[in-house]
Amino acid sequence: MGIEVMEDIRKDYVYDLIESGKRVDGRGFRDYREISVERDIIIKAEGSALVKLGDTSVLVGVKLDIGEPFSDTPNKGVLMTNTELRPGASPDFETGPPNENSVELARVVDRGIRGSEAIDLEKLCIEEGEKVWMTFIDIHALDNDGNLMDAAALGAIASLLNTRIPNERYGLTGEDTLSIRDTPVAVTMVKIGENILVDPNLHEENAATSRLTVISNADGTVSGMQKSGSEGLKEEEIVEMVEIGIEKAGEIREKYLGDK
Amino acid sequence: MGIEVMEDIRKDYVYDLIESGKRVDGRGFRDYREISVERDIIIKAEGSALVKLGDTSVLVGVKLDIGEPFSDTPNKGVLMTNTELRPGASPDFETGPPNENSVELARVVDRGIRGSEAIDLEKLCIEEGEKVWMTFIDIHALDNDGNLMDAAALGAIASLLNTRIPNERYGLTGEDTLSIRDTPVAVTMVKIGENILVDPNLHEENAATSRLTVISNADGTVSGMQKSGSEGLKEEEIVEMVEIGIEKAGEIREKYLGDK
Amino acid sequence: MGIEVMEDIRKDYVYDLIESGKRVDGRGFRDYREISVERDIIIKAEGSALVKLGDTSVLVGVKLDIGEPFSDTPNKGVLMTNTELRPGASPDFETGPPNENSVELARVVDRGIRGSEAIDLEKLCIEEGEKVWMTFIDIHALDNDGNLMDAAALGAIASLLNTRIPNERYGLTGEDTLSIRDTPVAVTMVKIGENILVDPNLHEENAATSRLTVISNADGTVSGMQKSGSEGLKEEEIVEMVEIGIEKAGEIREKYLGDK
Amino acid sequence: MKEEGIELIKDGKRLDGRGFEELRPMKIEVGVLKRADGSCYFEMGNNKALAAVYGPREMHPRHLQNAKTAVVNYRYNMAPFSVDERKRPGPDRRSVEISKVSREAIEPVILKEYYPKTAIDIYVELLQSDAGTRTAGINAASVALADAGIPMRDLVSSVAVGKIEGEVVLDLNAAEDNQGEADMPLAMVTRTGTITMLQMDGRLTKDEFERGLKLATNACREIYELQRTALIEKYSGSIGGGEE
Amino acid sequence: MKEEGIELIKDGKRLDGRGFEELRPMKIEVGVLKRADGSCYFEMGNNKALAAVYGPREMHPRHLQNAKTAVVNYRYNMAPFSVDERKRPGPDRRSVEISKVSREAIEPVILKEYYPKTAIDIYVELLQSDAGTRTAGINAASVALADAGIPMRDLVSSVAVGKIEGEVVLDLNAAEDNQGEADMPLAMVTRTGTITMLQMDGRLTKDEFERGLKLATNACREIYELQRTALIEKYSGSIGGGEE
Amino acid sequence: MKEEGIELIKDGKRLDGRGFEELRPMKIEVGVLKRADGSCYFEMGNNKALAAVYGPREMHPRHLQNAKTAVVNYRYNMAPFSVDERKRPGPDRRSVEISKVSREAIEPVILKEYYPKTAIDIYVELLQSDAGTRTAGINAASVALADAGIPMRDLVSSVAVGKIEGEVVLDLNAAEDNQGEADMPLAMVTRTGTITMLQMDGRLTKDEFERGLKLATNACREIYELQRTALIEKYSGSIGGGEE
Repeated sequence: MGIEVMEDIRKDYVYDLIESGKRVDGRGFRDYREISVERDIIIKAEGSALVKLGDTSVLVGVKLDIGEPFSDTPNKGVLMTNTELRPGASPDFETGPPNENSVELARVVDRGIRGSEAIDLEKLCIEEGEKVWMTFIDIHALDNDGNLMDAAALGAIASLLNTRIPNERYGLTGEDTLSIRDTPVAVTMVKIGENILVDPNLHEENAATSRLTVISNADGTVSGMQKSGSEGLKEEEIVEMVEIGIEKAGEIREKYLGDK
Repeated sequence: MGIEVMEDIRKDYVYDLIESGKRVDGRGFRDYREISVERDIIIKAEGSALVKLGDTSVLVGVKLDIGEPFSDTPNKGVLMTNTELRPGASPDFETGPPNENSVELARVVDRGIRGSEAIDLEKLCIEEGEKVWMTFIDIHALDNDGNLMDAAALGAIASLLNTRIPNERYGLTGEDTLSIRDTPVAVTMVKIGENILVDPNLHEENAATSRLTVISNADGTVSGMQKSGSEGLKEEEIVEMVEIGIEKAGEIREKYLGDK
Repeated sequence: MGIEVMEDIRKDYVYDLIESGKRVDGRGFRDYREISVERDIIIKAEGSALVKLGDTSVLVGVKLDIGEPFSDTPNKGVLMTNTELRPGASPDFETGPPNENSVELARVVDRGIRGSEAIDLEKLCIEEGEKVWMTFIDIHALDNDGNLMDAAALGAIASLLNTRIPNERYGLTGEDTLSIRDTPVAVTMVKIGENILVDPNLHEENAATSRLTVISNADGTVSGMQKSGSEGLKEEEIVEMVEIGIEKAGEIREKYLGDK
Repeated sequence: MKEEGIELIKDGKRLDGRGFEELRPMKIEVGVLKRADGSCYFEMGNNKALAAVYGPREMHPRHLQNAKTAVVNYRYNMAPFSVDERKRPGPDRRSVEISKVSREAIEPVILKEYYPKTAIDIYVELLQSDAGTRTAGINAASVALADAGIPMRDLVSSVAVGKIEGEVVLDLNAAEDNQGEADMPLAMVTRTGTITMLQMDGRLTKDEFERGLKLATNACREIYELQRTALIEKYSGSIGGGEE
Repeated sequence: MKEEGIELIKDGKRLDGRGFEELRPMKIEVGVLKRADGSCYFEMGNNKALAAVYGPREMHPRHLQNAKTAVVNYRYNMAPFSVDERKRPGPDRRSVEISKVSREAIEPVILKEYYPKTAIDIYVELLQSDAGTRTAGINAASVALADAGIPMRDLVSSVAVGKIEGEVVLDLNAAEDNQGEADMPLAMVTRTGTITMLQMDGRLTKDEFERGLKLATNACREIYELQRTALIEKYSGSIGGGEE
Repeated sequence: MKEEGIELIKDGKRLDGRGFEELRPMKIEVGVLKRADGSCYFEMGNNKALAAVYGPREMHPRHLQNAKTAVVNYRYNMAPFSVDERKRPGPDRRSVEISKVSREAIEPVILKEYYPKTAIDIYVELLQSDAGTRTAGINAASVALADAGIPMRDLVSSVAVGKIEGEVVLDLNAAEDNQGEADMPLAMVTRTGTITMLQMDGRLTKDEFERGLKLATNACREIYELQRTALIEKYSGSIGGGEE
């Protein structure tokens, strides 16, 4: 009860502030929080990145194993994306099997990478129909202060860019780096009142009733979208959000994925 | 509470009516509700049938896959029967893994088919010890107004009669139809008071304390039985029920499985 | 509520008695309850033993199957130890997947056997990298009156000593007995007040706040230890307990595993 | 997503003879189940979706109740025999996600505040699947909710657009989806033009996206009319029921 | 069901020397467990079944309580080492069904209305299995319930009949069951002649069925006497316990 | 446990240059997470452990509450990418056991009686693993509890000793653990000298065991000083926080 009342007061506060043109942490509506991307911090992983958006913190690790290809794509490696919303990262996360939010997060990140064809899966075939590289992208949420989606997607592509293929572990030879052909970047926006805000922090996420993630590529094409939340968006709002998404993705790509 | 009281009143009503020689829907004690069997309505399935007993509605689909035989029957195909009491079919069905009623339903249908040796499993062997056809009978309850058992069993044999072996999908040649050697038909009866009723509807199922399913074959032999419910049956009642079961099965077989 | 009060009274009673130098069942602090070990009572198992410590009763069965070795030990058989704290054995045991107590029990028994290298796993290799004997030790708790750990560990090694390799079942030839090189024996002690007691019965287990299991071998070396419980132990207490453990293990080994 | 395969477009027509902006044939039946409070059978090409609605009814377990509104549950499920290769029964990650976005597609029109502490349960069964199953399911669910008498602001209509051989086209079937370059399912509240579901995968330019958006919203209006008509027929039938 | 194999009948006798209408040797021990409220160890040929009963005790979770009667739970479980090929621990579909029919076999004799809102939990462990395990389990459970002092109308007794090489015979062992043509387990309340479990698979003519039914019900009466005797011995033992 | 492999000791030094009684380099950061009530990042060689503490907070489900004390939960989890071969997500038997002994290692110092009916939840994530992960986790958890302001009697410190090539040495790394002859993780409350966790596998003589015990308890005292220092720095930083 008391908790619910506090929740409502906080939502109202966030709402009123935004209506007056301000955000709780002083940012502009189109500004991200401070972003940091540290790569290769887990030596046991083939690739890894710790991404922070303000106080939100996500660790992504990429592991490669050898396995069998799917029967309908015998000459392609397999990509698997998995999210763990670890209970340490938020009082709202629980132990147990992945819930719908965690499944959605993994699948949206996965589709962004697949849609952009960022990984050349054919190069991950070792022996057609028999042996391929299984690429596991594991998204480990450490601290959730809002917008895990963008942090996860950025961590995924940043990890992939540095992933080494562990040929030696399996007695193989061959290229040691993944062939990455594009750099999909996710930009999430929420609508609060009539305002569109990028990179919502936790209070904004709670106050918003709808959210749109737009994943776009180096050439400005879109390779993933996902609306969520209990209210709808107008057609023209979506068009505007896609524009913002492409623009902000370009900025992030240049600054944090620039060494590619 | 209110619900329980209503439940009791309804049971009493059903009971009193039957004691006076009548059923809630006006049928005779030995009459089935209107039966309909529509076959081949799911083109994605190798065989299918939609069976209705009055308002009870069950969709059965048969799928064939290639798999390994069991090690003790290397020259036989594998038969698997599965039931899903989908939560849309009844307010009493819940989401989650199959409960005991759903497991029992699948296993009784399965035993009826196995006991009659309706499917020649040896004809489903592709390569001894290596590759056989896995035959999956999936029973999907759509609307439960009582006696899912008979609807499911009838749907299963009706589907099997029309099942095509998907040789082409797996690049094989061979016979395209299943070899069906018998047509087991299930007849379920309940005891209410001292009366035996066939094809109980939902209200009768709830009012009854014991139930017997008798599965019998074209030659009048029995290939499956299952008593359920929280009360027992007398020996002579069971003998009578087996007789009724064989007779009713003959009528159903002739009318709905006649084109075999 | 009432139950909790009774629990406290019982704990106090056990505690006071022990402080006065006595145990509820009249034993000395270093005495085991009556031990019985019946071997080969399950003909379907490759090896089996029913162990009783007073009213505590555990049935252990060993089964051998053929399977693949782990990729990092291609020339070794596989050992798996599993515990089922069956709900019939205690009002405190519940149905469902193994809980932490049951997992701990299995893993401690398993480590004792592994640490002592009691089984020569290399002799369980049939075809390097392809086929090995999988040895399953299944610990089935029948009646829990305390100290399941020692009963389980004793049952495990007693079963292994008589295990026959079922070569004929798989059309193989070869040695028919497991090669057992050592006989690890577990001795569990609890601390109540300042007293150390071996082989706690159920009341003592409940009254104790810490427990130590020491698994030792024929040569007096230690091959497993596990402290549990919500309180700690002093360094000198542990040293004393290890001494007691080794001594009691020797007595049990001689008396119950002597025919090896 | 892109795979070598057959030609999907020939002489400006699609494999099944449709134009680029043409929906597959649809069929709607209202109130097809006895036990459910509301139900709808919806065909969209070869998709066969069955929606059953229960509620408002008591919410279990209680600690999941919402003191202010009804809780809406949506369970999307594919029958094992609905696809070429048998689907293992039980929820998988795909159906968990589809259930979530479908619930969010429908929730905005339900007047949940009328029934605090209750549950409104929507069960959607895909009996046969041919791409676009989530949109067929949402169309069915929306009508089933109305059939159950749940107070709603409006119906929700849903369809996907996609891109095949460089063209933005409406309502992909499975052959098109397997070889297609992009897929974008969408749901809309027609009267207000509010979009309540939007997903996309594959690759689209901004222009293609905007074209697709227009195409889909127009098609939703078409579907909306069919949904309304089916409900009106059922409704008028039940009013005049005695005389039939 | 039918498999090529060894000859099961020779000179009118079965492989283990029994006649057609002969039960396997049985052994009953009552009250073998300390912790359980009632218990029974029951051997039927090579089947070794152990039943433990707890209750009437508080029912958890509460929402499963029945306001008018006790709830009876029955859990049938096979030990991993009870069969030739190790059984993976945990319930499978077979044990779920057997638990259900076994509970229904036992429930009719329990005076459940004496203990509303409580649970009576019956746990049956098959330590060794040789066909007919569910019947051995029911025989054990029935005695264990009596040992627990649960008020009962009567004991329940159980046995299977089957058909091997064309003959209807009593109480199949595993070799017979594997090659047999039919199997029909049954449970009965002897005093009233009420049959509380009946299952059948394989193939039987109506005549064979009736013959089997007669055979099984007669054998249940035999088993009933053994169960009674075992309980009486235990009971008289406990009355005279001080003097032993 | 013993495997053929590389030489682990050369000229009285271990592979990574350490002496027999030398700990790996450690790094402690306190209060690294925003959402958790207390947190600690702890490196021990190549182990990277992150502990988050929540509580005292309401205990769910209620029937697990303890009327007299707080309930302490401890969840040890390895990230899928923390090891050479990817670990499947979710708890396995190893992590269930480690969670139990780690909880018991920590529980004795928590003043649980201050917060009846509540839960204190400790989540330990192993982001990178190099043998001794449970000890790194306990060290992290202990500091995170203090950071959360949970009243404690003292900190708990933890380290393992092992035996390689016949020598009893401190704090094995993965290479040593894989080829080692014994491993003995231990946790201690330094001020009272109470040992709250002790496990052992492999094979040790009684003398080796006693030597290892001494080695480990001394090392715990070393770790304790590092833990204290890290907390004091954080605490003095927060007192002087305004002036920073």
